[in-house]
Amino acid sequence: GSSNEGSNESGSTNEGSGDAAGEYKIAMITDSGDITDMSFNQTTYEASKAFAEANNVDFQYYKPTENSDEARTASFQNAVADGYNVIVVPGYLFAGMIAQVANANPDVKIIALDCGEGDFTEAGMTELPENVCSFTYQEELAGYMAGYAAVKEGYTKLGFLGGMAVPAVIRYGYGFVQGCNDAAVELGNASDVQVNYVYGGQFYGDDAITAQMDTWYSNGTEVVFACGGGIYTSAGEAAKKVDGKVIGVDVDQAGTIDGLYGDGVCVTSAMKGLSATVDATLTDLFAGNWSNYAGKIENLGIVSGTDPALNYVQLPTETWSMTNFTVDDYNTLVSQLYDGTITVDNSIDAMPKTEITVKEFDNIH
Amino acid sequence: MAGLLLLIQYTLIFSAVLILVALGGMFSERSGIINLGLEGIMVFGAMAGAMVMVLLPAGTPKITIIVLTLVAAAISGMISSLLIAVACINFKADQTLVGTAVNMLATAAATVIVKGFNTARSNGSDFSAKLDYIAGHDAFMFSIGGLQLSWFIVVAVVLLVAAIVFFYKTKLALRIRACGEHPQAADSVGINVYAMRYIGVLMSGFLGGLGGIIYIAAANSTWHFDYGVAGAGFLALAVMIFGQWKPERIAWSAVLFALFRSLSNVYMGIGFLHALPISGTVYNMFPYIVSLIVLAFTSKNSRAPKAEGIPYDKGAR
Amino acid sequence: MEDYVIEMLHITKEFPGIIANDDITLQLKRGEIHALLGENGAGKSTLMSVLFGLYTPEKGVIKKDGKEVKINNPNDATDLGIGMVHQHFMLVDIFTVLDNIILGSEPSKMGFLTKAEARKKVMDLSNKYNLKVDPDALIEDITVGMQQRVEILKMLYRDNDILIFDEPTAVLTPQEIDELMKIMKDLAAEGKSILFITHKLNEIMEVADRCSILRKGKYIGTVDVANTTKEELSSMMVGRNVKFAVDKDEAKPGKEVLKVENVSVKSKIHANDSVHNVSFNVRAGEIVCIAGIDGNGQTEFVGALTGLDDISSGKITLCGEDITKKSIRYKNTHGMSHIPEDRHKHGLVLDYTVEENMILQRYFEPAFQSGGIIKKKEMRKYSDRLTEAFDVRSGQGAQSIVRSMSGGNQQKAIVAREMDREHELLIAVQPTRGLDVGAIEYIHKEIVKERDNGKAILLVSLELDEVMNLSDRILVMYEGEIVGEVDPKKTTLQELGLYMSGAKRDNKEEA
Amino acid sequence: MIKKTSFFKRPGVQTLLASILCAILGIILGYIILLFMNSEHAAEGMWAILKNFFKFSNNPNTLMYYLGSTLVKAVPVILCAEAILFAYKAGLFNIGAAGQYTVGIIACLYTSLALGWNWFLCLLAAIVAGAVWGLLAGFFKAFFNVNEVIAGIMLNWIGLYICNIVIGGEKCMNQTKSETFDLFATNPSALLPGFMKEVFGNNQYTTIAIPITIVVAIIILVVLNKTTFGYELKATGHNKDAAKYAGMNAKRNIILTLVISGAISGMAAGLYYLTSIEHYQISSSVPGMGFTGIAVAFLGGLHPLGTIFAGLFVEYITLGGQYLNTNYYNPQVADLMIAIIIYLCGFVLFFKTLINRPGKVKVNANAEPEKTEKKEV
Ligand SMILES: Nc1ncnc2c1ncn2[C@@H]1O[C@H](COP(=O)(O)OP(=O)(O)OP(=O)(O)O)[C@@H](O)[C@H]1O
Ligand SMILES: Nc1ncnc2c1ncn2[C@@H]1O[C@H](COP(=O)(O)OP(=O)(O)OP(=O)(O)O)[C@@H](O)[C@H]1O
Ligand SMILES: [Mg+2]
Ligand SMILES: [Mg+2]
Repeated sequence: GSSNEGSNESGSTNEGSGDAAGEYKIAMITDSGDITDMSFNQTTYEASKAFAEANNVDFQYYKPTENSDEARTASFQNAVADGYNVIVVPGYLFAGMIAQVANANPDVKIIALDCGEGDFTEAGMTELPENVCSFTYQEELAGYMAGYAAVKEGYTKLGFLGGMAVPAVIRYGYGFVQGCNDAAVELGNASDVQVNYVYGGQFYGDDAITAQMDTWYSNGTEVVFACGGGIYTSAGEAAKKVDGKVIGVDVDQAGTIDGLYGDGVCVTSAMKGLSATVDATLTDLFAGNWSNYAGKIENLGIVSGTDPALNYVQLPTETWSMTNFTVDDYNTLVSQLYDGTITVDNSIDAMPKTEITVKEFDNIH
Repeated sequence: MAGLLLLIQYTLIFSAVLILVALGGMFSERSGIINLGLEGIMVFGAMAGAMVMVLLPAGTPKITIIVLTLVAAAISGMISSLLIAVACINFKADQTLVGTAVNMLATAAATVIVKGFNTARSNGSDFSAKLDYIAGHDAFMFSIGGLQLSWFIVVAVVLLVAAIVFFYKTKLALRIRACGEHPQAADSVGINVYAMRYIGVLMSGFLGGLGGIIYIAAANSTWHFDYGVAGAGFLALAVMIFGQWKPERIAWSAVLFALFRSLSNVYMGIGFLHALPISGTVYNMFPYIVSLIVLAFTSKNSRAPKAEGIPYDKGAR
Repeated sequence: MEDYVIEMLHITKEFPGIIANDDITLQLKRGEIHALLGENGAGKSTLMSVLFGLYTPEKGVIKKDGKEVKINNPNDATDLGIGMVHQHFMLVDIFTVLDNIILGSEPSKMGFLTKAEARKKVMDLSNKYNLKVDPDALIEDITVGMQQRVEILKMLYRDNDILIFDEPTAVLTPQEIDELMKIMKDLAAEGKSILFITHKLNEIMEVADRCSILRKGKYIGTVDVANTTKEELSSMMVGRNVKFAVDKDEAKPGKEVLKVENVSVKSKIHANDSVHNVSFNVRAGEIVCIAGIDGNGQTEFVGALTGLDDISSGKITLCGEDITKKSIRYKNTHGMSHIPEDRHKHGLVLDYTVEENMILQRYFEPAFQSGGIIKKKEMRKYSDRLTEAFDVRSGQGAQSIVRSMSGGNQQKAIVAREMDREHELLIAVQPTRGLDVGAIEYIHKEIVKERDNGKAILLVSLELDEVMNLSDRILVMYEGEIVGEVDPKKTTLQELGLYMSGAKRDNKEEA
Repeated sequence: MIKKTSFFKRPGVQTLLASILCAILGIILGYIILLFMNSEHAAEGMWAILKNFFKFSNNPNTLMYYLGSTLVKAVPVILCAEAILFAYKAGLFNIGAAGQYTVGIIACLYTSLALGWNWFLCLLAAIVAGAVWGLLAGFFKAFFNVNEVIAGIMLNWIGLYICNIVIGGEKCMNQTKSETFDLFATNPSALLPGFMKEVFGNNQYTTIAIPITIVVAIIILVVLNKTTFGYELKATGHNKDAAKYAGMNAKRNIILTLVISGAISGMAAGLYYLTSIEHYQISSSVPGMGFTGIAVAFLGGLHPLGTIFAGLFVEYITLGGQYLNTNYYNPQVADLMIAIIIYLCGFVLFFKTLINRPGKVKVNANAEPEKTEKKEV
């Protein structure tokens, strides 16, 4: 397919022109999930929508009929036919779609989140065209910080409950394991620390996952890193019955989780700055600075060793609840990660080697 | 030990669900209507029950929450079962088709309705197909020793006893059963076959709706309605056949099935089971394999209600 | 003015495309047994269904005790004291006798059944009218005769005094028929009024006071049975004279066609054999009949013979060839034709057309297919030829769906098919069950013609008239064994009855 | 044959009219739902769904591309419906089509991804797998008298769990993406040969699956109506005992019917997944294809060719949902509409009698109740 409907409207626009807001229309396409997945679809949706409203431009999201490149491409064509010329797409799944449509629609800007170089290469694209940019995150760092903090706080029986085993989730998970390990080694209690590790196979909780969490908590697990969309509900429910703890993901989930399962259930959250990225990129685009991004893949992680709030991966300091591991300790950790004193492996092929015990379970679904 | 307690706890919960839904299926089939739409009825019941729990203001007394939730689920189940009753009884539609259609309809409708419900409630900020009802969920919980129980289980037991008494001792049940076996005979002694079949289907709606709310609320405090009830209705159907369309046997079969189902979820917490090289998926498969094999040995003399599946036509002989 | 309990005046009931009852008037006197006679499809059942509230007539009125009444459903009928024993029993198989009797009028307190009082009432009735039943037996476990007693008790339990019997004797054994006749007389003597549908003129002659005749939906007339003859009744019914005795010459038996040696069949219900050690033969050009009371192993024996059921031991030889272990298909194509006992269950695919049913065992023959494709033209031609030859009547000829045909015509279609097929042996089981005299006469004639053409015929029948009239040799089956062989010309009904009831048996083997 | 009956009295025409009526009613109900949700934009929304890919009408290439995609996606639904229809004609309700479809997925994906076979063998594997699953149901039915609906439901779930285990393994599934590998990258030889790609705007997914589906439908039509085999199957379907009496091998026919039905369902999976248009993901519910197939078969008037159109229609509406403006409606409304249409399929028979008014249908004229064919669950 080589349709290019939107070009009629955006054809005359070039990036430098001043008042761009009137000529851009923003659309977002969801990946396999819905815009209510409490994960990257939802964050992307909310960020894009907020930006569009603030700038008074048209916005709409598109939901592909299936989880396939073909359907995502169809949604793209559909959006373009509706006149949208800025398309925000969250998730590595979109690499295939971008490979199919980017070159044929040079006037449509595509902002991809979570699509890494590997994803593009796999989709047969060695170089990104000018109208595409992509951002990936060093989730492993966020996971690392959470794991490190939890073990330093004094937890020895931990758990990781991933959603589906997709790259971002795996990075969080392996980072978490590495963080736990490093902290335990530092504390000298590596032989006591144990991490249960499982993927739920879906991005929402249900009774089977809750049951699994029940067995964990009842067998001594103290805190579970619930990493994937709405899957925290299963961890939260099980935690609540035995006064267990939960670690949130992506955004500061303290409010949500504590609100549902009781104060203090949420220990911390491994955050990544998805919505900041969307907002910043769109702002730059509207300001005529697309060239900063054109054709680039940015791997976002720690950009400041001194002010953690500027980083794209972080723990929330505003709702800090840990006592043994303080905000100061956190700041130190960040600076060590920044300056390279601590390195975190970002590969997702195999479980990192550790001194602590990592017990892997079969996927629940 | 903890694992064993969990096993008991989950077995009880699933048994409660399966008993109620399978009993529902039983009454419907005993009246002559095959009800493959149990899955859909469960979704509708669950949706209404969950909505009530969401809507009740904080501080509502537990007993009020419990009663209203159950009533809503039961009524919603009954209303949705009318979809089956009208099509199959009045319009003589193919019962297998209608049941399947109701299942599809339920998930699609629940998604759209819950989305609408959330959107309206949140003034457009939340349009998910998910409901959180943790306060409601808590209202049902109580524990004895280390065992967490819920009023749902009590309700299921009470209804089971009631169903057994009803089934064997009442005039109405005798009439319903006659309609599932030989509607012409029932008609010839002045029994209104349509009415009996309506009652049978409505009872399946009542019990299926309750089963639905128990399914989602006994072990969860959040539910995503776009995912339906993941085959629980079909499992109940298997339980019903396994139980030979008799309430007391259905109860035993339900416990058996629930045990396997729970094993698939908590076997990792039970040392020796976890040591076995069997994955959760295999435990999931177990009830289906077992029932297939048991059916193979029992079906030769299995007695499904004779007239089930056949629309009743007064004129025909 | 006569004392009529029920008057059906100028009743007209239409079904799409047919007037089943056309201006029919029927008056029932108090305490009489009133027979209703007519060919298949004459409208008898319809008329009774109108009286019982199952159908609403387009025209006409019904009066009870001289007062006009509206009967819209069986409840109304019950309230008026009208009860009906249906042609096909209306009993729930898996219920007990007691549950069946009380169904619809259950005694109860607050919805809960109170069976004790019901049981007492039923047992009282059972004793009073000598209707022996076991109240706790399941319907599926009891004999047809007892089921009928249950049906009668159902009416009595509801205090009905107008009783309708729709073909009650079609499924009964001679002894049971006698018993029923006696019960009906007793009931009439009690003051109850009875409407009695039957195709058997003997029965009318025996019990009925008056008889109304219908033909093709129209009322022909009512006669006092005392002043009439079977011949008169039958000519009123079909519009011509009917012969009751079958015209046939002496049999000229030829070579042995069927030989059965020591055949036994295991019972599906109990431990004993349902057929035990049966041996006999049938030769070309003779009609051998297996007589006996229903349930003595005839069905099982025929099942084993034709291959529908398993045989446990013994040997069956057809035209010199051992066919014991052969498939049904093999038997079908090697000289065996079979008019089955149950035409709906085995004989026909009711949703197929006439032509499709005509080739049921032959569709694979080169005459009807080539390369797996059915030759529709050949099929049509063949069907047209058979329906013409055997006078099978149906709405749309070869293309009529068999389900829509009358029982008689369905049976004729089967007879046509089985007789036309290449065969040496014809097994005819209850070939005239439920048919009117015209149809019976016709089928009997065809069977005799078969014999005269040198075919071997094995007839299995419960009707003693048929047995005596048609067969050249009679074998009596009792509890799965052949207990005697008699010559119909030298025996009496009484002797046959003794054999059938097990009171008498030949000791061939021992001798 | 001389035409005896008027055009509107012919059963085929009546079935067609009934199906169309059912579809139209579904669309009207869908419209009412849209009105409920957002009355202002309802007409626009309905129009978007109906207009569908004709939205691209000023770009014929794209238009044809999405026509092609719709055809590709309709293939499995149509074939599942054909499978169900075939069994239905033989008196068997193959609700197990969903499971047969699932094992078809296992076979074609395992052979293509793990074993690297070519498309023909992979397709064959899918067909065989579906057939085996059908055989199991048939076996239980024929030898143990287990109702095929129940056996089917059990086998559906067993198939699903096996699929999750086998296809979820490392050989087929990209463990870091939780979906199966792409055939274009891993094993292009397993991709079905293309079919008129140029006509369909260079749609890389339009393959011989499309013509094969039509051929299968025609074969089913011929087999059922013209052959001795079809005659036998239908006879067995209508009356098992009469078929036995006639010397037909009832057990063999039951098994054969379900084997063929299963093979078609398995083929449906093969013809879909071997285009690589979609990748398999672990699922906790049985694929809906087999269930939609039931409805499509009924909507198609239980006619092999009618089923093709019904399948296209259902797929058309399903895909139409994505054209709704999400600012006013959520796209799931289309699913709801489809579900309603499917539900209405139950009324097709009634609509047919409605159209047929004066000449009432003859039901069970001579049959005693216990002799009527029936399905028990
Ligand atoms: N439910 C019905 N719908 C349509 N036509 C019917 C129906 N019942 C009966 N008929 C028609 O009415 C006519 C009379 O049928 P009815 O059953 O009263 O005959 P009958 O005298 O009882 O015959 P038989 O001796 O065979 O029992 C039949 O020819 C038939 O065509
Ligand atoms: N629903 C119906 N629609 C049309 N015709 C019917 C219907 N029910 C019965 N009939 C017709 O009524 C007539 C008599 O029916 P009935 O069942 O009494 O047949 P029968 O000859 O007595 O057969 P059997 O001896 O097997 O009972 C037949 O012609 C039959 O076709
Ligand atoms: Mg009659
Ligand atoms: Mg009759």
